[in-house]
Amino acid sequence: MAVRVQEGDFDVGAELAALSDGCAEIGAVVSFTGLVRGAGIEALTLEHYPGMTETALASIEAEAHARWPLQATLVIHRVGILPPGARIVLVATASAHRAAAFEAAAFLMDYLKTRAPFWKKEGTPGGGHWVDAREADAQADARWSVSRTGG
Amino acid sequence: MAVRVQEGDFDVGAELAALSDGCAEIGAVVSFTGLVRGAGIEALTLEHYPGMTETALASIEAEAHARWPLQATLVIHRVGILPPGARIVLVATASAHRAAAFEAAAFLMDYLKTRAPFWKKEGTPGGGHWVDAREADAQADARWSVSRTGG
Amino acid sequence: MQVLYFAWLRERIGLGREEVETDAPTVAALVEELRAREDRYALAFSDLAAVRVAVDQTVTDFDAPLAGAREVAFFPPMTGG
Amino acid sequence: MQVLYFAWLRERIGLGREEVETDAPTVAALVEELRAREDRYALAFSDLAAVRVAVDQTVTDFDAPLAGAREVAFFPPMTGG
Repeated sequence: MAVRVQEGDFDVGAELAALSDGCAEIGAVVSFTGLVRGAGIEALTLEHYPGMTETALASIEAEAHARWPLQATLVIHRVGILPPGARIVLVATASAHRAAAFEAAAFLMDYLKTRAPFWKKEGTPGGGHWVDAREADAQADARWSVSRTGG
Repeated sequence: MAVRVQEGDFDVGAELAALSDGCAEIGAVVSFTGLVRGAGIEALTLEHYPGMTETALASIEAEAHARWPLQATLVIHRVGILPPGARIVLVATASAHRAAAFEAAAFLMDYLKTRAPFWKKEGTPGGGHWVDAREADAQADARWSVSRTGG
Repeated sequence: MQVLYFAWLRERIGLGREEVETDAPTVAALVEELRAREDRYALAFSDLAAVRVAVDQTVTDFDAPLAGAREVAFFPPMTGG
Repeated sequence: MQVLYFAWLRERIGLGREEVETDAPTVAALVEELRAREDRYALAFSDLAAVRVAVDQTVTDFDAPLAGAREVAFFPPMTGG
Protein backbone atom coordinates (compact mmCIF):
# COMPACT_ATOMS: atom_id res chain seq x y z
CA MET A 1 0.00 0.00 0.00
CA ALA A 2 1.39 3.37 -0.97
CA VAL A 3 -0.03 6.85 -1.43
CA ARG A 4 1.86 9.78 -2.89
CA VAL A 5 0.79 13.39 -3.53
CA GLN A 6 3.33 15.25 -5.63
CA GLU A 7 3.82 18.07 -8.12
CA GLY A 8 6.10 16.09 -10.41
CA ASP A 9 5.22 13.54 -13.06
CA PHE A 10 5.46 9.79 -12.53
CA ASP A 11 6.80 6.92 -14.65
CA VAL A 12 3.91 4.49 -15.18
CA GLY A 13 6.06 1.63 -16.44
CA ALA A 14 8.50 1.87 -13.53
CA GLU A 15 5.69 2.17 -10.98
CA LEU A 16 3.85 -0.88 -12.31
CA ALA A 17 7.02 -2.95 -12.48
CA ALA A 18 7.85 -2.05 -8.87
CA LEU A 19 4.32 -2.92 -7.78
CA SER A 20 4.60 -6.57 -8.77
CA ASP A 21 8.32 -7.00 -8.20
CA GLY A 22 9.24 -9.87 -5.92
CA CYS A 23 5.76 -11.27 -5.28
CA ALA A 24 5.24 -14.57 -7.06
CA GLU A 25 1.51 -14.64 -6.29
CA ILE A 26 0.67 -11.66 -8.52
CA GLY A 27 -0.92 -12.65 -11.82
CA ALA A 28 -2.81 -9.45 -12.64
CA VAL A 29 -1.88 -5.77 -12.53
CA VAL A 30 -4.50 -3.16 -13.43
CA SER A 31 -3.70 0.53 -13.80
CA PHE A 32 -5.73 3.66 -14.31
CA THR A 33 -4.01 6.79 -15.58
CA GLY A 34 -5.97 10.04 -15.64
CA LEU A 35 -4.90 12.69 -18.14
CA VAL A 36 -5.68 16.39 -18.59
CA ARG A 37 -8.08 16.55 -21.51
CA GLY A 38 -7.12 19.34 -23.86
CA ALA A 39 -10.40 20.49 -25.40
CA GLY A 40 -10.28 24.28 -25.08
CA ILE A 41 -8.24 24.47 -21.90
CA GLU A 42 -4.80 25.96 -21.41
CA ALA A 43 -3.99 24.37 -18.08
CA LEU A 44 -5.55 22.55 -15.18
CA THR A 45 -4.76 23.59 -11.61
CA LEU A 46 -5.08 20.93 -8.92
CA GLU A 47 -5.59 22.22 -5.40
CA HIS A 48 -5.71 19.91 -2.39
CA TYR A 49 -5.97 19.84 1.40
CA PRO A 50 -2.52 18.82 2.67
CA GLY A 51 -2.76 16.33 5.49
CA MET A 52 -6.36 15.36 4.88
CA THR A 53 -5.51 14.27 1.32
CA GLU A 54 -2.99 11.68 2.43
CA THR A 55 -5.28 10.44 5.20
CA ALA A 56 -8.24 10.13 2.84
CA LEU A 57 -6.26 8.29 0.17
CA ALA A 58 -4.77 5.87 2.71
CA SER A 59 -8.26 5.20 4.08
CA ILE A 60 -9.64 4.50 0.60
CA GLU A 61 -6.71 2.20 -0.11
CA ALA A 62 -7.24 0.32 3.17
CA GLU A 63 -10.92 -0.11 2.28
CA ALA A 64 -9.92 -1.67 -1.07
CA HIS A 65 -7.63 -4.14 0.70
CA ALA A 66 -10.47 -5.02 3.09
CA ARG A 67 -12.82 -5.75 0.18
CA TRP A 68 -10.56 -7.61 -2.27
CA PRO A 69 -7.58 -9.98 -2.02
CA LEU A 70 -4.84 -7.62 -3.19
CA GLN A 71 -1.09 -8.12 -3.03
CA ALA A 72 -0.30 -4.45 -3.64
CA THR A 73 -1.86 -1.10 -4.48
CA LEU A 74 -0.55 2.32 -5.43
CA VAL A 75 -2.15 5.76 -5.64
CA ILE A 76 -0.22 8.75 -6.99
CA HIS A 77 -2.00 12.09 -7.44
CA ARG A 78 -0.36 15.21 -8.80
CA VAL A 79 -1.11 18.75 -7.64
CA GLY A 80 -0.23 22.16 -9.07
CA ILE A 81 -0.52 23.42 -12.64
CA LEU A 82 -0.74 20.78 -15.35
CA PRO A 83 -0.81 21.26 -19.15
CA PRO A 84 -3.19 19.42 -21.50
CA GLY A 85 -2.13 15.80 -21.96
CA ALA A 86 -0.33 15.67 -18.61
CA ARG A 87 -0.82 12.73 -16.29
CA ILE A 88 -2.90 13.65 -13.21
CA VAL A 89 -3.40 10.42 -11.32
CA LEU A 90 -2.22 6.82 -11.27
CA VAL A 91 -4.08 4.06 -9.49
CA ALA A 92 -2.70 0.53 -9.68
CA THR A 93 -3.73 -2.77 -8.16
CA ALA A 94 -2.05 -6.18 -8.09
CA SER A 95 -3.79 -9.45 -7.34
CA ALA A 96 -3.61 -13.16 -8.10
CA HIS A 97 -6.58 -12.89 -10.47
CA ARG A 98 -7.92 -10.21 -12.76
CA ALA A 99 -11.42 -9.71 -11.34
CA ALA A 100 -10.12 -8.44 -7.99
CA ALA A 101 -7.54 -6.21 -9.67
CA PHE A 102 -10.11 -4.67 -12.05
CA GLU A 103 -12.80 -4.15 -9.41
CA ALA A 104 -10.42 -2.70 -6.83
CA ALA A 105 -8.91 -0.25 -9.34
CA ALA A 106 -12.37 0.98 -10.38
CA PHE A 107 -13.36 1.25 -6.71
CA LEU A 108 -10.24 3.24 -5.84
CA MET A 109 -10.93 5.71 -8.64
CA ASP A 110 -14.62 6.05 -7.77
CA TYR A 111 -13.91 6.72 -4.10
CA LEU A 112 -10.95 8.98 -4.88
CA LYS A 113 -13.16 11.14 -7.11
CA THR A 114 -15.71 11.86 -4.40
CA ARG A 115 -13.78 11.38 -1.13
CA ALA A 116 -10.25 12.72 -1.61
CA PRO A 117 -9.94 16.51 -1.16
CA PHE A 118 -8.75 17.64 -4.58
CA TRP A 119 -10.27 20.46 -6.63
CA LYS A 120 -9.71 21.17 -10.30
CA LYS A 121 -9.68 24.62 -11.88
CA GLU A 122 -9.63 24.86 -15.65
CA GLY A 123 -7.72 27.71 -17.18
CA THR A 124 -9.25 28.73 -20.50
CA PRO A 125 -8.56 31.58 -22.91
CA GLY A 126 -11.60 33.32 -21.40
CA GLY A 127 -10.47 32.94 -17.80
CA GLY A 128 -10.63 30.22 -15.19
CA HIS A 129 -13.43 28.21 -13.61
CA TRP A 130 -13.70 25.55 -10.97
CA VAL A 131 -14.81 22.18 -12.33
CA ASP A 132 -18.23 21.10 -11.07
CA ALA A 133 -18.61 17.73 -9.41
CA ARG A 134 -20.34 15.27 -11.72
CA GLU A 135 -23.52 13.50 -10.72
CA ALA A 136 -22.11 10.45 -12.50
CA ASP A 137 -19.24 10.38 -10.00
CA ALA A 138 -21.63 10.39 -7.06
CA GLN A 139 -23.49 7.48 -8.65
CA ALA A 140 -20.24 5.63 -9.29
CA ASP A 141 -19.33 6.02 -5.63
CA ALA A 142 -22.75 4.84 -4.47
CA ARG A 143 -22.69 1.59 -6.41
CA TRP A 144 -19.99 0.17 -4.10
CA SER A 145 -22.26 0.42 -1.08
CA VAL A 146 -24.90 -1.87 -2.60
CA SER A 147 -22.92 -4.39 -4.61
CA ARG A 148 -19.47 -5.70 -5.32
CA THR A 149 -20.33 -7.26 -8.64
CA GLY A 150 -19.22 -5.86 -11.94
CA GLY A 151 -15.98 -5.67 -13.75
CA MET B 1 -6.70 -0.36 -32.62
CA ALA B 2 -3.67 -2.58 -32.58
CA VAL B 3 -3.00 -6.27 -31.96
CA ARG B 4 0.40 -7.86 -31.59
CA VAL B 5 1.45 -11.46 -30.96
CA GLN B 6 5.13 -11.74 -30.15
CA GLU B 7 7.78 -13.75 -28.32
CA GLY B 8 9.56 -10.75 -26.86
CA ASP B 9 8.66 -8.65 -23.84
CA PHE B 10 6.91 -5.27 -24.07
CA ASP B 11 7.48 -1.91 -22.34
CA VAL B 12 4.22 -1.07 -20.54
CA GLY B 13 5.10 2.58 -19.90
CA ALA B 14 6.06 3.22 -23.52
CA GLU B 15 2.99 1.41 -24.85
CA LEU B 16 0.60 3.37 -22.63
CA ALA B 17 2.28 6.67 -23.46
CA ALA B 18 2.01 5.92 -27.19
CA LEU B 19 -1.64 4.94 -26.80
CA SER B 20 -2.74 8.40 -25.64
CA ASP B 21 -0.16 10.42 -27.51
CA GLY B 22 -1.61 13.16 -29.67
CA CYS B 23 -5.28 12.72 -28.83
CA ALA B 24 -6.56 15.58 -26.67
CA GLU B 25 -9.88 13.84 -25.98
CA ILE B 26 -8.35 11.05 -23.91
CA GLY B 27 -8.84 11.50 -20.17
CA ALA B 28 -8.58 7.88 -19.03
CA VAL B 29 -6.18 5.06 -19.82
CA VAL B 30 -6.73 1.63 -18.27
CA SER B 31 -4.25 -1.20 -18.59
CA PHE B 32 -4.23 -4.85 -17.64
CA THR B 33 -0.94 -6.70 -17.42
CA GLY B 34 -0.98 -10.46 -16.94
CA LEU B 35 2.04 -12.07 -15.28
CA VAL B 36 3.29 -15.64 -14.92
CA ARG B 37 2.54 -16.60 -11.34
CA GLY B 38 5.48 -18.41 -9.79
CA ALA B 39 3.95 -20.79 -7.27
CA GLY B 40 5.69 -24.10 -7.96
CA ILE B 41 6.21 -23.64 -11.68
CA GLU B 42 9.49 -23.41 -13.57
CA ALA B 43 8.14 -21.95 -16.79
CA LEU B 44 4.96 -21.34 -18.71
CA THR B 45 4.73 -22.25 -22.40
CA LEU B 46 2.24 -20.31 -24.51
CA GLU B 47 1.09 -22.03 -27.69
CA HIS B 48 -1.20 -20.33 -30.19
CA TYR B 49 -2.86 -20.76 -33.58
CA PRO B 50 -1.03 -18.39 -35.94
CA GLY B 51 -3.43 -16.59 -38.22
CA MET B 52 -6.55 -17.32 -36.21
CA THR B 53 -5.03 -15.63 -33.15
CA GLU B 54 -4.60 -12.29 -34.87
CA THR B 55 -8.06 -12.53 -36.45
CA ALA B 56 -9.70 -13.39 -33.13
CA LEU B 57 -7.95 -10.59 -31.24
CA ALA B 58 -8.82 -8.03 -33.91
CA SER B 59 -12.45 -9.17 -33.80
CA ILE B 60 -12.59 -8.86 -30.00
CA GLU B 61 -11.02 -5.41 -30.22
CA ALA B 62 -13.54 -4.31 -32.86
CA GLU B 63 -16.36 -5.54 -30.61
CA ALA B 64 -15.04 -3.38 -27.76
CA HIS B 65 -15.01 -0.32 -30.03
CA ALA B 66 -18.57 -1.08 -31.07
CA ARG B 67 -19.73 -1.23 -27.44
CA TRP B 68 -17.85 1.69 -25.84
CA PRO B 69 -16.63 5.12 -26.97
CA LEU B 70 -12.90 4.41 -27.15
CA GLN B 71 -10.18 6.58 -28.65
CA ALA B 72 -7.62 3.76 -28.73
CA THR B 73 -7.02 0.17 -27.70
CA LEU B 74 -4.02 -2.14 -27.63
CA VAL B 75 -3.65 -5.88 -27.18
CA ILE B 76 -0.21 -7.53 -26.94
CA HIS B 77 0.07 -11.24 -26.18
CA ARG B 78 3.33 -13.10 -25.83
CA VAL B 79 3.94 -16.69 -26.97
CA GLY B 80 6.77 -19.13 -26.31
CA ILE B 81 8.45 -20.05 -23.03
CA LEU B 82 8.08 -17.54 -20.18
CA PRO B 83 9.66 -17.65 -16.71
CA PRO B 84 7.78 -16.89 -13.46
CA GLY B 85 7.12 -13.16 -13.10
CA ALA B 86 7.25 -12.54 -16.85
CA ARG B 87 4.62 -10.39 -18.53
CA ILE B 88 2.24 -12.47 -20.67
CA VAL B 89 -0.37 -10.04 -21.92
CA LEU B 90 -1.09 -6.32 -22.06
CA VAL B 91 -4.55 -4.91 -22.74
CA ALA B 92 -4.99 -1.15 -22.73
CA THR B 93 -7.91 1.15 -23.45
CA ALA B 94 -8.16 4.92 -23.81
CA SER B 95 -11.36 6.93 -23.53
CA ALA B 96 -12.63 10.35 -22.53
CA HIS B 97 -14.01 8.97 -19.26
CA ARG B 98 -12.99 6.19 -16.92
CA ALA B 99 -16.11 4.01 -16.97
CA ALA B 100 -15.73 3.15 -20.65
CA ALA B 101 -12.00 2.55 -20.29
CA PHE B 102 -12.46 0.24 -17.29
CA GLU B 103 -15.36 -1.72 -18.74
CA ALA B 104 -13.75 -2.15 -22.16
CA ALA B 105 -10.47 -3.37 -20.65
CA ALA B 106 -12.29 -5.94 -18.51
CA PHE B 107 -14.33 -6.99 -21.55
CA LEU B 108 -11.23 -7.40 -23.72
CA MET B 109 -9.60 -9.63 -21.11
CA ASP B 110 -12.74 -11.70 -20.56
CA TYR B 111 -13.22 -12.32 -24.27
CA LEU B 112 -9.51 -12.87 -24.90
CA LYS B 113 -9.45 -15.58 -22.20
CA THR B 114 -12.18 -17.66 -23.82
CA ARG B 115 -12.09 -16.67 -27.51
CA ALA B 116 -8.46 -16.18 -28.52
CA PRO B 117 -6.63 -19.41 -29.42
CA PHE B 118 -3.87 -19.53 -26.81
CA TRP B 119 -3.01 -22.51 -24.62
CA LYS B 120 -0.85 -22.53 -21.52
CA LYS B 121 1.35 -25.40 -20.39
CA GLU B 122 2.92 -25.20 -16.95
CA GLY B 123 6.35 -26.71 -16.53
CA THR B 124 6.83 -27.98 -12.98
CA PRO B 125 9.62 -29.95 -11.31
CA GLY B 126 7.42 -33.05 -11.72
CA GLY B 127 6.77 -32.53 -15.44
CA GLY B 128 4.42 -30.43 -17.52
CA HIS B 129 0.67 -30.13 -17.73
CA TRP B 130 -1.78 -28.16 -19.81
CA VAL B 131 -3.72 -25.57 -17.84
CA ASP B 132 -7.45 -26.31 -17.58
CA ALA B 133 -9.93 -23.67 -18.67
CA ARG B 134 -11.58 -22.07 -15.64
CA GLU B 135 -15.34 -22.08 -15.23
CA ALA B 136 -14.93 -18.56 -13.82
CA ASP B 137 -13.61 -17.44 -17.20
CA ALA B 138 -16.63 -18.83 -19.02
CA GLN B 139 -18.87 -16.97 -16.58
CA ALA B 140 -16.86 -13.78 -17.02
CA ASP B 141 -17.32 -14.06 -20.78
CA ALA B 142 -21.04 -14.71 -20.47
CA ARG B 143 -21.80 -11.62 -18.39
CA TRP B 144 -21.13 -9.34 -21.37
CA SER B 145 -23.99 -10.89 -23.33
CA VAL B 146 -26.58 -9.96 -20.70
CA SER B 147 -25.42 -6.64 -19.30
CA ARG B 148 -23.00 -3.81 -19.81
CA THR B 149 -23.18 -2.53 -16.24
CA GLY B 150 -20.37 -2.89 -13.76
CA GLY B 151 -16.98 -1.49 -13.30
CA MET C 1 -9.74 27.31 15.96
CA GLN C 2 -8.14 27.11 12.52
CA VAL C 3 -10.61 27.64 9.70
CA LEU C 4 -9.57 26.64 6.16
CA TYR C 5 -11.09 27.50 2.79
CA PHE C 6 -10.42 25.74 -0.51
CA ALA C 7 -11.11 26.30 -4.21
CA TRP C 8 -13.74 28.98 -4.91
CA LEU C 9 -14.47 29.48 -1.21
CA ARG C 10 -10.81 30.43 -0.73
CA GLU C 11 -11.01 32.77 -3.71
CA ARG C 12 -14.24 34.49 -2.61
CA ILE C 13 -13.10 34.93 0.98
CA GLY C 14 -9.63 35.96 -0.11
CA LEU C 15 -7.61 33.71 2.14
CA GLY C 16 -6.93 30.04 2.64
CA ARG C 17 -6.65 29.84 6.40
CA GLU C 18 -7.35 31.96 9.46
CA GLU C 19 -7.52 31.67 13.23
CA VAL C 20 -11.10 32.20 14.42
CA GLU C 21 -12.12 32.87 18.03
CA THR C 22 -15.54 31.33 18.46
CA ASP C 23 -17.84 29.61 20.89
CA ALA C 24 -20.08 28.34 18.10
CA PRO C 25 -21.44 24.96 19.20
CA THR C 26 -21.91 23.61 15.68
CA VAL C 27 -20.59 24.06 12.17
CA ALA C 28 -23.86 25.77 11.22
CA ALA C 29 -23.43 28.29 14.05
CA LEU C 30 -19.86 28.99 12.92
CA VAL C 31 -21.09 29.60 9.39
CA GLU C 32 -23.64 32.11 10.72
CA GLU C 33 -20.88 33.98 12.58
CA LEU C 34 -18.71 34.07 9.47
CA ARG C 35 -21.59 35.21 7.24
CA ALA C 36 -22.24 38.12 9.61
CA ARG C 37 -18.66 39.36 9.36
CA GLU C 38 -18.40 40.74 5.82
CA ASP C 39 -19.98 40.48 2.39
CA ARG C 40 -17.21 38.24 1.06
CA TYR C 41 -18.08 35.63 3.71
CA ALA C 42 -21.82 36.04 3.11
CA LEU C 43 -21.18 35.54 -0.61
CA ALA C 44 -19.02 32.47 -0.08
CA PHE C 45 -21.62 30.87 2.15
CA SER C 46 -24.71 32.05 0.23
CA ASP C 47 -25.53 28.55 -1.03
CA LEU C 48 -24.68 25.91 1.53
CA ALA C 49 -25.87 23.14 -0.78
CA ALA C 50 -22.64 23.80 -2.71
CA VAL C 51 -20.41 23.70 0.36
CA ARG C 52 -18.91 20.71 2.16
CA VAL C 53 -17.25 20.73 5.56
CA ALA C 54 -14.58 18.72 7.35
CA VAL C 55 -13.90 18.90 11.08
CA ASP C 56 -10.38 17.84 12.01
CA GLN C 57 -9.94 16.48 8.47
CA THR C 58 -13.00 14.24 8.51
CA VAL C 59 -15.96 15.10 6.28
CA THR C 60 -19.09 15.74 8.29
CA ASP C 61 -22.29 17.82 8.06
CA PHE C 62 -23.38 21.26 9.21
CA ASP C 63 -25.04 19.90 12.36
CA ALA C 64 -21.73 18.54 13.63
CA PRO C 65 -20.63 19.82 17.05
CA LEU C 66 -17.43 21.84 17.32
CA ALA C 67 -16.55 21.04 20.95
CA GLY C 68 -12.83 20.21 21.01
CA ALA C 69 -12.38 20.80 17.28
CA ARG C 70 -9.03 22.28 16.23
CA GLU C 71 -9.55 22.61 12.47
CA VAL C 72 -12.63 23.25 10.35
CA ALA C 73 -12.39 23.29 6.55
CA PHE C 74 -14.94 24.50 3.98
CA PHE C 75 -14.78 23.49 0.33
CA PRO C 76 -16.91 22.57 -2.69
CA PRO C 77 -17.57 18.93 -3.63
CA MET C 78 -14.31 17.20 -4.49
CA THR C 79 -13.24 16.93 -8.12
CA GLY C 80 -9.95 15.04 -8.11
CA GLY C 81 -8.88 12.04 -10.15
CA MET D 1 -7.87 -30.52 -46.28
CA GLN D 2 -5.40 -29.24 -43.70
CA VAL D 3 -6.09 -30.59 -40.21
CA LEU D 4 -4.38 -28.89 -37.26
CA TYR D 5 -3.96 -30.01 -33.66
CA PHE D 6 -3.00 -27.84 -30.71
CA ALA D 7 -1.91 -28.30 -27.08
CA TRP D 8 -2.51 -31.81 -25.70
CA LEU D 9 -4.25 -32.93 -28.90
CA ARG D 10 -1.06 -32.12 -30.78
CA GLU D 11 0.99 -34.00 -28.20
CA ARG D 12 -1.24 -37.10 -28.16
CA ILE D 13 -1.44 -37.33 -31.94
CA GLY D 14 2.22 -36.52 -32.33
CA LEU D 15 1.95 -33.83 -34.97
CA GLY D 16 0.61 -30.32 -35.32
CA ARG D 17 -0.65 -30.38 -38.87
CA GLU D 18 -1.39 -32.86 -41.63
CA GLU D 19 -3.07 -33.06 -45.01
CA VAL D 20 -6.14 -35.31 -44.83
CA GLU D 21 -8.00 -36.72 -47.84
CA THR D 22 -11.62 -36.97 -46.80
CA ASP D 23 -15.16 -36.77 -48.00
CA ALA D 24 -16.50 -36.40 -44.46
CA PRO D 25 -19.58 -34.18 -44.67
CA THR D 26 -19.26 -32.83 -41.10
CA VAL D 27 -16.67 -32.29 -38.40
CA ALA D 28 -18.15 -35.21 -36.46
CA ALA D 29 -17.71 -37.50 -39.47
CA LEU D 30 -14.09 -36.36 -39.83
CA VAL D 31 -13.47 -37.13 -36.16
CA GLU D 32 -14.86 -40.66 -36.70
CA GLU D 33 -12.48 -41.20 -39.61
CA LEU D 34 -9.52 -39.98 -37.57
CA ARG D 35 -10.49 -42.12 -34.55
CA ALA D 36 -10.55 -45.20 -36.76
CA ARG D 37 -7.00 -44.61 -37.98
CA GLU D 38 -4.84 -45.36 -34.95
CA ASP D 39 -4.94 -45.54 -31.16
CA ARG D 40 -3.27 -42.14 -30.76
CA TYR D 41 -6.16 -40.51 -32.65
CA ALA D 42 -8.73 -42.55 -30.73
CA LEU D 43 -7.05 -41.45 -27.49
CA ALA D 44 -6.93 -37.78 -28.50
CA PHE D 45 -10.62 -37.79 -29.44
CA SER D 46 -11.82 -40.07 -26.62
CA ASP D 47 -13.63 -37.22 -24.80
CA LEU D 48 -15.13 -34.76 -27.26
CA ALA D 49 -16.50 -32.65 -24.40
CA ALA D 50 -12.89 -31.54 -23.89
CA VAL D 51 -12.29 -30.73 -27.57
CA ARG D 52 -13.13 -27.57 -29.49
CA VAL D 53 -13.07 -27.16 -33.25
CA ALA D 54 -12.52 -24.33 -35.71
CA VAL D 55 -13.29 -24.55 -39.42
CA ASP D 56 -11.31 -22.09 -41.51
CA GLN D 57 -10.25 -20.35 -38.29
CA THR D 58 -13.76 -19.77 -36.95
CA VAL D 59 -14.90 -21.67 -33.87
CA THR D 60 -17.88 -23.88 -34.62
CA ASP D 61 -19.38 -27.17 -33.40
CA PHE D 62 -19.11 -30.81 -34.38
CA ASP D 63 -22.24 -30.69 -36.50
CA ALA D 64 -20.69 -28.10 -38.80
CA PRO D 65 -20.50 -29.05 -42.50
CA LEU D 66 -17.08 -29.37 -44.13
CA ALA D 67 -18.09 -28.63 -47.72
CA GLY D 68 -15.53 -26.20 -49.11
CA ALA D 69 -13.48 -26.12 -45.90
CA ARG D 70 -9.74 -25.76 -46.33
CA GLU D 71 -8.61 -25.94 -42.71
CA VAL D 72 -9.99 -27.71 -39.64
CA ALA D 73 -8.35 -27.27 -36.23
CA PHE D 74 -8.88 -29.25 -33.02
CA PHE D 75 -7.84 -27.95 -29.62
CA PRO D 76 -8.83 -27.82 -25.94
CA PRO D 77 -10.71 -24.84 -24.48
CA MET D 78 -8.57 -21.71 -24.75
CA THR D 79 -6.48 -20.62 -21.79
CA GLY D 80 -4.71 -17.45 -22.85
CA GLY D 81 -4.46 -14.13 -21.11
